[in-house]
Amino acid sequence: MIHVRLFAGLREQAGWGERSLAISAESPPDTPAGLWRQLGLGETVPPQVRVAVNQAFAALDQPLQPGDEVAFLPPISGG
Amino acid sequence: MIHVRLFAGLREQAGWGERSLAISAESPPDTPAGLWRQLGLGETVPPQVRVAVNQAFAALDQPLQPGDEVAFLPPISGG
Amino acid sequence: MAEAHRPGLVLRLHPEAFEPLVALAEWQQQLTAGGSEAPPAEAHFIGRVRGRSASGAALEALELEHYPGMTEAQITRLATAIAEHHGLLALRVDHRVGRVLPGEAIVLVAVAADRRGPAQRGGQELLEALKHDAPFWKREWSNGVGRWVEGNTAY
Amino acid sequence: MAEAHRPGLVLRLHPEAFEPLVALAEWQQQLTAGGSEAPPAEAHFIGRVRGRSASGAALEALELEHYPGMTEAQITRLATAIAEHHGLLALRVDHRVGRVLPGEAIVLVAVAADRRGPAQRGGQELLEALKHDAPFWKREWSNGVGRWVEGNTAY
Repeated sequence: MIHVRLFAGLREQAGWGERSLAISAESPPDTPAGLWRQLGLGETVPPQVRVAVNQAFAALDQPLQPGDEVAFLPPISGG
Repeated sequence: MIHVRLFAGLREQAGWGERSLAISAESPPDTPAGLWRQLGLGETVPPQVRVAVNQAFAALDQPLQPGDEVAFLPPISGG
Repeated sequence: MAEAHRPGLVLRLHPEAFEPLVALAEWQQQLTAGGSEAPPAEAHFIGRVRGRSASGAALEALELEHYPGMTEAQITRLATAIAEHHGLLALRVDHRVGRVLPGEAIVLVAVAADRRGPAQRGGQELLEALKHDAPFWKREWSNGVGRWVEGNTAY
Repeated sequence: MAEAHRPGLVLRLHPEAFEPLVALAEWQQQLTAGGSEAPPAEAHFIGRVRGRSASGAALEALELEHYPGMTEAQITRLATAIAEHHGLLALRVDHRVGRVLPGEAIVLVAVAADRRGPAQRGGQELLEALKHDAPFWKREWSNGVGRWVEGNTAY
């Protein structure tokens, strides 16, 4: 399983905030960019969206492992 | 009269902190640089010493008026 | 401090209003606990909610969403890197989450160091890091309508 | 504030120990008196006496001499210029005079502004101005001997 999370505006556009996806043993390891397409969020991840894997920023093409938590983060506005 | 004040290390080197000097009506207007010599503090005011006239920084050659308060300030270390 | 070479970060996420000066008093007490000497230099920053939205409308509230777990991990990473870079003695971050009203504090950043330069620069860098690299999202509520804030207010 | 366009300076010279957080609480209360909205950005700096002299000897006390009258006039001039340059909302300066013990606060600088940049920059400039252009002189006392400090600690 891979856990996917969306936040703030992204969550509201998609209409969901958390999903878990099964990974088949024979498929090649997925990446955040691949998940974005697979979930129907769009063809490519927009440049302003950042990706976190296991609660740390990560690259769009980072190979994912079973159990990973992948989050797509719209532009940050903290502080 | 002109009032002269010395602070911190300058006061201790000179052995006094406040003096009042009479100004004669016919003498040319004095300056802080002139006072420094007249008071026996040295030939020229050292570059690290700053001058205040009436509690605001002033030039060494500022003409003085009767009643002025002139202060010689060693290097500042506030804050 | 017992751990003078491992600068400590105190991090608090507040779902309810917090009082920055109370947080600072608690932090200062911790820093001098056990008779340790108070740090020579402390820099603080407090940010509060404005009464107007970015478009100028009267603001009812600011909603602060975050990513629980990553928020804490990410602020710890950011603070540790800044503390090592500037040789800081201690850091404290308080950040609101949830619904924040105009005038209430959103963020407190406090940094202790041996000299004023590292304290001031470290505090500024930590605040910018929170604004750009910690997973918080602001939504402005005006006239019953919420609008996600894209990016930060001008420095 | 009633005088939003004439940023107010609160200046206190303390012959006895003062508590910076108490000073800040008083200042914040003044800023929001009469229902005024709290400023969006506040930057503070607290400086405390180190336990060692510049030469590394254990410090008994720091003696702070100043030029009464000029100190107040000069800090007011410095703060007014910085407030106008950065468009600040309010400023507060607390400074010790007399004999100050290790760990005690020497200086508090607090600046309120509409944005974080002016608050932080204004606070830094005001602190540097106090260090270089306000008539204070420090004497370090160690082993019963006093030595005037020439200039400031490294930024």
